[in-house]
Amino acid sequence: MQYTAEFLKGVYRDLLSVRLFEEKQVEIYALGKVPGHIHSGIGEEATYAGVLATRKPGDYFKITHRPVGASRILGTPLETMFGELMGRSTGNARGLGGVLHMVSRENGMVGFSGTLGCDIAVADGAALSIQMAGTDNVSYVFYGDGTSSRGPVHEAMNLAAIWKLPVLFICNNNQFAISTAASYGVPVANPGADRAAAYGMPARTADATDALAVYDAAKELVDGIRAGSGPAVLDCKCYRWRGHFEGDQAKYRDPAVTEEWRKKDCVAIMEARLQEWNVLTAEEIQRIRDEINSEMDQAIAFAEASPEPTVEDLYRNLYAD
Amino acid sequence: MQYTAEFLKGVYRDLLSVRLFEEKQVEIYALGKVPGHIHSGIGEEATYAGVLATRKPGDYFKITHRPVGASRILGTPLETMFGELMGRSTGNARGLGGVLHMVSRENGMVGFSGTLGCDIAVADGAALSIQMAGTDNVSYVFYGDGTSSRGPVHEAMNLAAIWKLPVLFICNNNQFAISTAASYGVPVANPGADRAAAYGMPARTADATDALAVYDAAKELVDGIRAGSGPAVLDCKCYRWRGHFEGDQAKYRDPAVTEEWRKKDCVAIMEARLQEWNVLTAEEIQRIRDEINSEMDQAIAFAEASPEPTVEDLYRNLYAD
Amino acid sequence: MQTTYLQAVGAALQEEMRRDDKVLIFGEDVAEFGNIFGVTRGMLEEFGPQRVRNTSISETAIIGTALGAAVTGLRPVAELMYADFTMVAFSEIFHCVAKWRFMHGEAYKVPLVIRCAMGSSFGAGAEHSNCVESLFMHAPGLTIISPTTPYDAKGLLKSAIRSDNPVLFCEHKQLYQTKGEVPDGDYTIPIGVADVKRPGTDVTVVAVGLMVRRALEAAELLQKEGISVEVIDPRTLVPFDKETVFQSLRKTHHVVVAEESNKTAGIGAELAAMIQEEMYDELDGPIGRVAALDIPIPYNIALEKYVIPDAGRIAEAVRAQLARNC
Amino acid sequence: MQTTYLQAVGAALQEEMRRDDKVLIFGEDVAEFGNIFGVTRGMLEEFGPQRVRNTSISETAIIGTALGAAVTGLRPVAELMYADFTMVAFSEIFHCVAKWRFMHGEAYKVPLVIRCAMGSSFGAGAEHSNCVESLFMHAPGLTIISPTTPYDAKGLLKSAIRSDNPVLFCEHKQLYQTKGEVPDGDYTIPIGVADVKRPGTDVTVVAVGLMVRRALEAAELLQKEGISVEVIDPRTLVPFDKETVFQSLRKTHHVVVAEESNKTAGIGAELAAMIQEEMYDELDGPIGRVAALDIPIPYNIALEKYVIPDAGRIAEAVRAQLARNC
Ligand SMILES: Cc1ncc(C[n+]2csc(CCOP(=O)(O)OP(=O)(O)O)c2C)c(N)n1
Ligand SMILES: Cc1ncc(C[n+]2csc(CCOP(=O)(O)OP(=O)(O)O)c2C)c(N)n1
Ligand SMILES: [Mg+2]
Ligand SMILES: [Mg+2]
Repeated sequence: MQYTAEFLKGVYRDLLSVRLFEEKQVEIYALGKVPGHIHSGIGEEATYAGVLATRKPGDYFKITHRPVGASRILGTPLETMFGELMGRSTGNARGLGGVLHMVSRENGMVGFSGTLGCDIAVADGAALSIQMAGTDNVSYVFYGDGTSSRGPVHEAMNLAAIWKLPVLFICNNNQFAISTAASYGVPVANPGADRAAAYGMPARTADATDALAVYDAAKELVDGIRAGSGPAVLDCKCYRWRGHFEGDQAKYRDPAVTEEWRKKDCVAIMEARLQEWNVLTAEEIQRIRDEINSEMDQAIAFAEASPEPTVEDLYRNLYAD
Repeated sequence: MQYTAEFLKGVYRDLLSVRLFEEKQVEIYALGKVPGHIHSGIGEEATYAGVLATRKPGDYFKITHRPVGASRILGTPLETMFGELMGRSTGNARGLGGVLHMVSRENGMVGFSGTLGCDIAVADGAALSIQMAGTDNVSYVFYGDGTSSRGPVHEAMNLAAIWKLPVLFICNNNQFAISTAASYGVPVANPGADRAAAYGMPARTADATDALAVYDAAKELVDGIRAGSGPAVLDCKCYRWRGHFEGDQAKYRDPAVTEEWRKKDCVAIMEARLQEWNVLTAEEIQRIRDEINSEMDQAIAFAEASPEPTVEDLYRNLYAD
Repeated sequence: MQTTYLQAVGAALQEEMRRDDKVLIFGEDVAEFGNIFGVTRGMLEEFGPQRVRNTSISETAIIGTALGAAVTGLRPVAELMYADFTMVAFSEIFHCVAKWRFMHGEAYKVPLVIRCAMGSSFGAGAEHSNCVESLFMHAPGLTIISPTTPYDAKGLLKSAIRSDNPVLFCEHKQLYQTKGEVPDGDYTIPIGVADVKRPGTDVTVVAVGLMVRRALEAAELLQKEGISVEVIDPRTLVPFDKETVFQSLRKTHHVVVAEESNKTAGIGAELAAMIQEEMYDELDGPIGRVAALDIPIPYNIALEKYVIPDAGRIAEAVRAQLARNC
Repeated sequence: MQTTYLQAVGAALQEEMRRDDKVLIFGEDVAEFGNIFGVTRGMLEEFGPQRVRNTSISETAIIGTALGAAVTGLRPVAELMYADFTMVAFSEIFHCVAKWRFMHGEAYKVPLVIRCAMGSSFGAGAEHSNCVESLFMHAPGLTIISPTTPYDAKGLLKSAIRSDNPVLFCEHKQLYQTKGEVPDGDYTIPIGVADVKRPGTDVTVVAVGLMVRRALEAAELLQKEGISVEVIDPRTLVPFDKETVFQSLRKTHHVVVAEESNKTAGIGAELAAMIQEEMYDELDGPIGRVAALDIPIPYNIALEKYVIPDAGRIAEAVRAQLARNC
């Protein structure tokens, strides 16, 4: 076994904390506790848990609208996450940003734009900061298969390539952009990796039902980036288990295929493996689950008890003083 | 010899008519007869003469800001070209569009945007018309090496690929975007062809100092497109002889390199070859030159004698009735 | 027949596609999915995959393609999922679509319609709630339509599709499920003609989009206070039907403009500036502007509601007009 | 010292880069070439290729990169070659840059400057001559600066670079070669403070950009007719210094707003609407708007000149104001 037990437990905890966050999000949404529209990322957790296992202090991160729970891996406090999700004054943006914007600057997160693709170059900017500082940090930027067809993604990749910026572009290919299958909307098999050559960038593909496979592929690329080889692209293939948004019945796809993919559950795969490798027992797994869930329940209770933002809050973050 | 004499004379005439137009443009600009800013395309004529030798009636064309004389190949009357260039009411846009917009709809030209890249998808739209009509026509779209880094180019290629539109994307790689060398601004050797795989499109590169080499490469791709294989990319490598705009002394590049490229003059190469192949004599070549020049002089005289557009002209083309 | 605004838009598309095979629609998720709001449901089945097409997430290509298709003889209806996304294809709309004919000459015709779903819709946040008309009012060459009833939506969309000029057609998300009388079959409403949605004599309220409904509510409220409000819905912002507004003003001498977008440089800015410039002597006071606060739309719904004007805020502005009379 | 506007902009950049090594500049052709107008000439030599960078033709990446750099501690000055190209990165500016802090919370600071060369410049045509301020005035979160003298350009650019908020800084192409007094060394001009460029008593002209010069010419002309014009240059459009304008208005009771962009939904729309709303009782007549005709900028230079206001047209608008007094 090439990984330490410590490492594996860490990856597992990350994976699980995203899954449980995503499930919790669906749950409280169904209860009417979320004012906005959520996009469940269940089934896609391994992309984040695997890639982010390569991170180190000083790195920067641009995540997406799915799975938003990934912010948790980076250390965003659950209180501000649920606060933001529920539109409360205790959210990181005082409940004004919302479901797409649960982030923490102190953990290296640069923010997110709901206008998909417009924020990819934000990761270039973070990488520019790294390059100017001369450290071996990396700027990680996640985007979707559908988003890969947007122009700003092309521009951001091009600029990262010519400036040799330390950026890892991670395409979370969940095979759909709302109702549009990647097999229709993207003219290549791997929306990330198959486009890397257009910028002279190295690329890898990974099976994102397996967090460790993702980690291995990411590690190879990240090592190169830290060593100064410039940007790279990682393609992570998984499947969106639920509809695009809650309420979407996903009639545009074959339920049998969905069933097949659900069987390749990245959390279950990791749990089976850790038990097989004697890293964790079923009881320990259950304990971790309970721990995470109870942390979340506390955070939700906290958020629910938090005041709504006030009219004064409205203008507070518009301009810096 | 694989080409008919007729064909070769046609290509040569096209090549020369662009060259002479470009020279004339520089000449009258120096005389202060052109109100706007011109971008000389001298040295880049073979891209157009070669590619457009594959055209047939019903095809559509999107040319660029360089060489603008290429519009002549497609049949735009010299009177409307010089009228537009000189800002006169006899221009195709009554002198309101200007140097970048010397086009003719009746010859299949779809127009041009000075906001480079924003018009690439216009060629997709023309191709959509072709696809809906079910003919074997092609929509040709030219763009520059610098423009290849713009987002809308990516979007237009992606959409053309997924809809299998009959588009030929032609990158006129003159190796510079203003002062920025393609070797800096584009992270791949061939800004067109090396990016085609990102859309699953076939591609060719051509030496665009040789109109026939361009023709051969284009022909192969155009035949495929007409047969229904979807879009393709052609890279044409040449060199911008003059500054980006008139007045630019091009201090950002090595004059020795420029000298080397000037020796590979696409017009001279073609003339030498046609004489060698006994297609044209030096006298015939001179006669063709004189013919084209005198046509242009007449057109310039006509344009100069044309009235300036009036205040009434201003609103005439803003809306269709 | 009572139909929803959403059905009315769908019917206009369907009837125009039946009438003219040059009409085709494309955009993100318009095919199988029938657009995320359901507007184009059934179209793929009726008209087939050639005329009802999904695109990739490529808004600049959607607009550029529509332009090229229009210039070469088709009559495309391009869809941008949210009006906010006009901003990712802003140059294509502002520089290209709007000016294409001007820059290239009269041989170039641009019969295209850009449809988009606009406005606030409860928790959609700062990037999915914007109204964009005022931005494009600054782009000469465009026609801009913002219908507010099923009847207007159907009649105006048909006119838009038949127009030889490019049209930005803004459908309000909060109106999709509202109902109204729509006659069966073909009819059109001329572009550039305002509609008096409620006649009145004391104050003219020029309201746009969702604010038409709120202005009507306000008028109802105010009637109880003895104030008679005339509510005018311009329906098309460019060209703007000045005469209908001026006529009303000659009677009321008071104007309030109500819109949903940010106040600064919004629709109300242009309308107020224009009206005071051209009709100063008919005015008994300053033109009131009711608009969203100058802040991005917040996610928190109570604050979203606070930022966007409601009937109460419109009523207040009307009362302020009359208060000046004393 | 007499310097040109172009030199003043260059000096501000240079001094700020010397002062703070977090400041860096990038854009198309800003390095060896020193930008197409020569603004950044010499910067590469002084500050090296890390801090003075060419980009590819990728405006959305220029803005996105600036945003990411700002959020992570740099103070980027991003250049868009022409103001027209703000439209190709419109969403990045409008949705992202402007709202980033609002959407993400106070831990996010966005100290970035977007510089662009703006306005008409003889034959540049419909896509290279636009003024864009009014479009971005509708984007809460931005600061918008349009300086008109070398002195203002230098002092305001320094303030912009030192600001922790995103600034759109519009340099007018026709002003680059104009000269004015600029003190040696460091000074700043506060953002949000208008400047009375010429005091007067009869009519207030609020002029923006190139129109400040034309308004001053008009004032000169009118003086000979015995009309005293006060010319106010807002310098920053957001935040807008209402008080300086209102003070003037309390004296003159007449306002004309002069701008170079299309009239409909331009800067004048907002200013006229705002002034009549807030200062109605001080007005002796409608606020006049002098602006470009509602048409794309034509290539033909005589018509370009016709479309854009000149001193004569401003003078006419001033006379029309006073004609109402009789
Ligand atoms: C510029 C832009 N266009 C369209 C949308 C609407 N939209 C939201 S999510 C989505 C699908 C995105 O697909 P993908 O990138 O694959 O991410 P996924 O939703 O699958 O995680 C679309 C089209 C948007 N938010 N931004
Ligand atoms: C969107 C946009 N950005 C920048 C410019 C300014 N510009 C005009 S020509 C040019 C260089 C274009 O390079 P390339 O595409 O290689 O064409 P070339 O000029 O070499 O023919 C640039 C940057 C523009 N017109 N449009
Ligand atoms: Mg996806
Ligand atoms: Mg080039």
